[in-house]
Amino acid sequence: MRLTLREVMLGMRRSPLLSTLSVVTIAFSLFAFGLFGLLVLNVDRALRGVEEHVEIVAFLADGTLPESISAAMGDISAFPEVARVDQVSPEQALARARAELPEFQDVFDASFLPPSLEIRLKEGHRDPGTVKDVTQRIQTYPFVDDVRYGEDWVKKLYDIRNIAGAAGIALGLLFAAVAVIIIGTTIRMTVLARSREISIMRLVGATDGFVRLPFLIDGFLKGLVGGLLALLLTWGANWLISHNLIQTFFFDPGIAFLGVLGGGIIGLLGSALSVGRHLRRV
Amino acid sequence: MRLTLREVMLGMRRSPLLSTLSVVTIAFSLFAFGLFGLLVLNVDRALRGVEEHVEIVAFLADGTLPESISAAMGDISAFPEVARVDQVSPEQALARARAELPEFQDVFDASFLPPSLEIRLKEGHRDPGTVKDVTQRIQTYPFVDDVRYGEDWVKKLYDIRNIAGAAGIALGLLFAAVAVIIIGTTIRMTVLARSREISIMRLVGATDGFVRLPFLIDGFLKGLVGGLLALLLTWGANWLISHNLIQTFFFDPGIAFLGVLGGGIIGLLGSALSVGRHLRRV
Amino acid sequence: MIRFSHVVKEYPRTGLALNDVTFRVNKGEFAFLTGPSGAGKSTILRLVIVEETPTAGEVRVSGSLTSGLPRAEIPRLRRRIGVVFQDFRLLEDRTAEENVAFALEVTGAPREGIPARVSRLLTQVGLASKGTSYPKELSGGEQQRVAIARALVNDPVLLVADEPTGNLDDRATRGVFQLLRDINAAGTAVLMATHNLDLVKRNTYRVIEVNRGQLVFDSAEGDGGAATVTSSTPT
Amino acid sequence: MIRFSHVVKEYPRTGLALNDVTFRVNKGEFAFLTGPSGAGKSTILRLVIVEETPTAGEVRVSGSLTSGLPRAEIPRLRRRIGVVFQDFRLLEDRTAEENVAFALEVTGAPREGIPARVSRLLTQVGLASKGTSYPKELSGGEQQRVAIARALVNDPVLLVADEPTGNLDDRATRGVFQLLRDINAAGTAVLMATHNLDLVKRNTYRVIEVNRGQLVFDSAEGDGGAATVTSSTPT
Ligand SMILES: Nc1ncnc2c1ncn2[C@@H]1O[C@H](COP(=O)(O)OP(=O)(O)OP(=O)(O)O)[C@@H](O)[C@H]1O
Ligand SMILES: Nc1ncnc2c1ncn2[C@@H]1O[C@H](COP(=O)(O)OP(=O)(O)OP(=O)(O)O)[C@@H](O)[C@H]1O
Ligand SMILES: [Mg+2]
Ligand SMILES: [Mg+2]
Repeated sequence: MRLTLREVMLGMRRSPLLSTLSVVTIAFSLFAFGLFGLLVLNVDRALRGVEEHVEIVAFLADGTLPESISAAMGDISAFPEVARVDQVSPEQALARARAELPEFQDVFDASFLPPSLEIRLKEGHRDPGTVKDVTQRIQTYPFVDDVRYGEDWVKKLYDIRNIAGAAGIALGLLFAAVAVIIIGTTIRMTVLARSREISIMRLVGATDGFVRLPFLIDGFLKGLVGGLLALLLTWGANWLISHNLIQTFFFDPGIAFLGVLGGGIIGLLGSALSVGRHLRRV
Repeated sequence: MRLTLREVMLGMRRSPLLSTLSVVTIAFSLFAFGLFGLLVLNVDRALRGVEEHVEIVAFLADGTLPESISAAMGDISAFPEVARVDQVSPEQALARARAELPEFQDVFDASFLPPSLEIRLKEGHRDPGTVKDVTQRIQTYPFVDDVRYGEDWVKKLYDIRNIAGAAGIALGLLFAAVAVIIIGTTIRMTVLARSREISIMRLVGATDGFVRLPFLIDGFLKGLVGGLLALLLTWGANWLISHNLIQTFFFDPGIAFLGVLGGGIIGLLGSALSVGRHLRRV
Repeated sequence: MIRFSHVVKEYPRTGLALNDVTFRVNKGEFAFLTGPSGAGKSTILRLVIVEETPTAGEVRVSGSLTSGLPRAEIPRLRRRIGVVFQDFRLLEDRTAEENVAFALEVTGAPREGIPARVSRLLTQVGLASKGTSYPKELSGGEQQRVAIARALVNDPVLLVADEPTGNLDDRATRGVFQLLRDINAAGTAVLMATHNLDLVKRNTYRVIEVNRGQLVFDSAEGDGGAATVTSSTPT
Repeated sequence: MIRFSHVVKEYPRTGLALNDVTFRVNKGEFAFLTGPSGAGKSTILRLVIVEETPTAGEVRVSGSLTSGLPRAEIPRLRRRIGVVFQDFRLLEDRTAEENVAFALEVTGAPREGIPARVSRLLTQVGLASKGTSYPKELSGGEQQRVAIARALVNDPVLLVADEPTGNLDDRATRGVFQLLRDINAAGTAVLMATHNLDLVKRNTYRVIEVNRGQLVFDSAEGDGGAATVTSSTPT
């Protein structure tokens, strides 16, 4: 083992250029991966923020008794999917309209608006199916005139989220593949550059394992260092964006650690694949 | 020249692996660049679509004479920045409100809403400065009660556009730098792999130019092929997104051609830098 | 130790390099392998160290048939053979000392003993002062002597040397040859390809001569073929 | 042709390889360079082809001082010198023919004449049938002969050969030496480093001997120093 570690150190000391380039390539590949990861993370967070506004509005018939309303609010609060139920008076509705549409700036008489209940759903129950289901149950109250839940809007929101997720995963996988290819390439080149040495080692009696191990460790270490560098770069990019453009979120420490470890594993994999294939031919 | 071309062919035939890898690396780098380019292009187009909705609304005082309104509309239409002026009656305003806010579903009496004029600006005059300027001029009409142009909204729109542009350019430059580094690396490795050959060539009397030229041509050709591949990949990605997710736009043929040529130039540059530096040391 | 029976070696593009070569070298024997340039000497040695396998016929080294030898067995066989290559094949990124030590390290020899053994051998080939030089900092003859030291360092049971004195002056040649004789006297079989006819003539060792891929002379056959015919126990 | 005055060569890690070496080789002269392994023979030849420059003293080749020679002038000088390297230095990715042709191509020789010249030279070194083989498909002696053919192909005014017969049998050695004599007879100066004392003794050519970096014997000095002292016109 000590012998192997010495071999690894020797290899790095002897081809500092190739080593540096391997690390930089791995770092940049993972950095690209990290940027897309950040994009997906932040789009997802932003969408979750919007999703919180998914709500069902039940318009009440004129002259409904306050007691009926209270009873209904209690009932509805008890639905397992429901997070909160609020009553909205005509005045509150008008105030909101005045804030949202400029035409209502000069309107102050709220009597033409109906009172309503606003129902917010719990997280995890905001998909179009559940919303529709809850809507139908609310519709059974006799004093409920009409229920609206913005079918189109809810559906569109979910579409965007799914598209962003799919695009993120697709691009992420693409970049991971590119990273593996580039790393494999770099290591293949190292192996090629050392193919004469490797064949001499074998001719004086070195086993495949003896020849391979330093490459594996080397690949793993370079992957780790590359991963760390990528983390630093990604963090820097995030810091720049956060401080100059818009507030963004960064990965959890756990995920960041997994990413660095992933770098190591990609390096190991690239080494294993390209050394293994090459040794068979030397 | 024929000799040089033969050298280039020889080089490619002899290290097909290294050649393929160079081309693939260049292709992937430019592909990453292309993806970000597409993103910027499409965000920009999308923003331009939203920008078309920038409008100024002038609320008219009760009892304004139709003749005054027509005259004002003529005047305002003649402003060089203005594209169109429309009159919006209280009924139209209510219809719009009913579509946008669920509370108005059951409201049919429009008399409480004021009539208004809607002014759309020409392309290129939708920046916050111009909008504010036009707004002030419209405010001078005595029968105009109030003018709204969504200051916040217009500013936010421009912010988003600028942020997206800046982020796109920053990321694009980053990826271009990565591409140059990776290409330089690949070519450096080719040079390193052939350093023994190069030193022998020099020892039997080859000039630097004789040794360098095949590398330059090689780099340029690989860059071109890589660029073409990247164009194909980007086009493919765009096709997939267009057909499965959302309608997107692709680069103009001119820009695409420039991109491929850019690949060639990057390849040439990478070769020149790394061969030149290496030759000095052989 | 080495047994070739009707060995044919055909290279992909250049055709027959060996044609029906049969001979054996016994344990502890010393044999010269001579013949003009391109005769097939190096090819015979490459077959012995399993760098190549025969196209037809059998090569047995220390009892194992090289043709079907599992990949994992090859290093084990090579560790018992010392090899001096015609083109030296030193590891470019290691010093003379490290090159010699490497042959010991791959065998898993205990680390403590290595430096002493390495420096003893470098002294024996006259390179005591060049231990920390890299191959490209050594003259042709010095590189050749590092290769010889590497071949001898782990006391092989068989030494295979391809033109080990081609870059040496007469004095160095005598020194190296004395080393080979000593190791042979200690029980190691030696097969040495050489063009140095002086060396061959001055000694009474067995001579195997090849020409155009064929075995044309074997001094052991001449004196009754004792070594190759009489004994039929596997070596 | 070649003129060393008080040349000192010190390598970064190994110290002095040449110490105050002075000699000259005239146009059309033939000189052997001998000495034990590590004496500095290859170093002298490397100084002649400007692969190295002296640490102190002057080396002049065909009139030019090599020390301050502009980078662009070096190829021009080298094209007039044929070189056989001790380790051959063939281009691995070119066939024997292409290796020999390369030395002509870099000089910008007209393409039509190249194949004929190349195949004539390969025939002269006895490799007519190996023209399309790559170096690794050639035996040691065959590679050496390709290197010799390459050195001779563009009729150099000076031939520098480092141990050009180390991997050759006697017959091939005689053939190659005859070639060198022929080219010398046609006016090319030859400086040949060798360990083959037979060859040196059998001929009456000048002998320069180095040992531990110092010039210890020069037969031209012995017979009155005619070549090195009398004439002082620049060569
Ligand atoms: N790897 C190879 N591929 C194809 N042909 C080869 C290969 N190695 C050797 N040859 C050919 O086989 C023949 C014998 O080569 P070998 O190296 O055994 O000769 P040798 O006796 O060692 O010669 P020398 O004394 O010059 O080293 C030669 O003609 C050579 O060209
Ligand atoms: N590139 C180098 N760097 C450092 N030292 C070197 C280098 N080349 C040669 N030497 C040293 O200089 C000395 C002379 O080497 P040179 O190659 O000139 O010897 P030589 O006379 O050609 O020997 P041989 O007959 O063995 O080829 C040797 O001791 C060698 O170790
Ligand atoms: Mg040989
Ligand atoms: Mg030498």
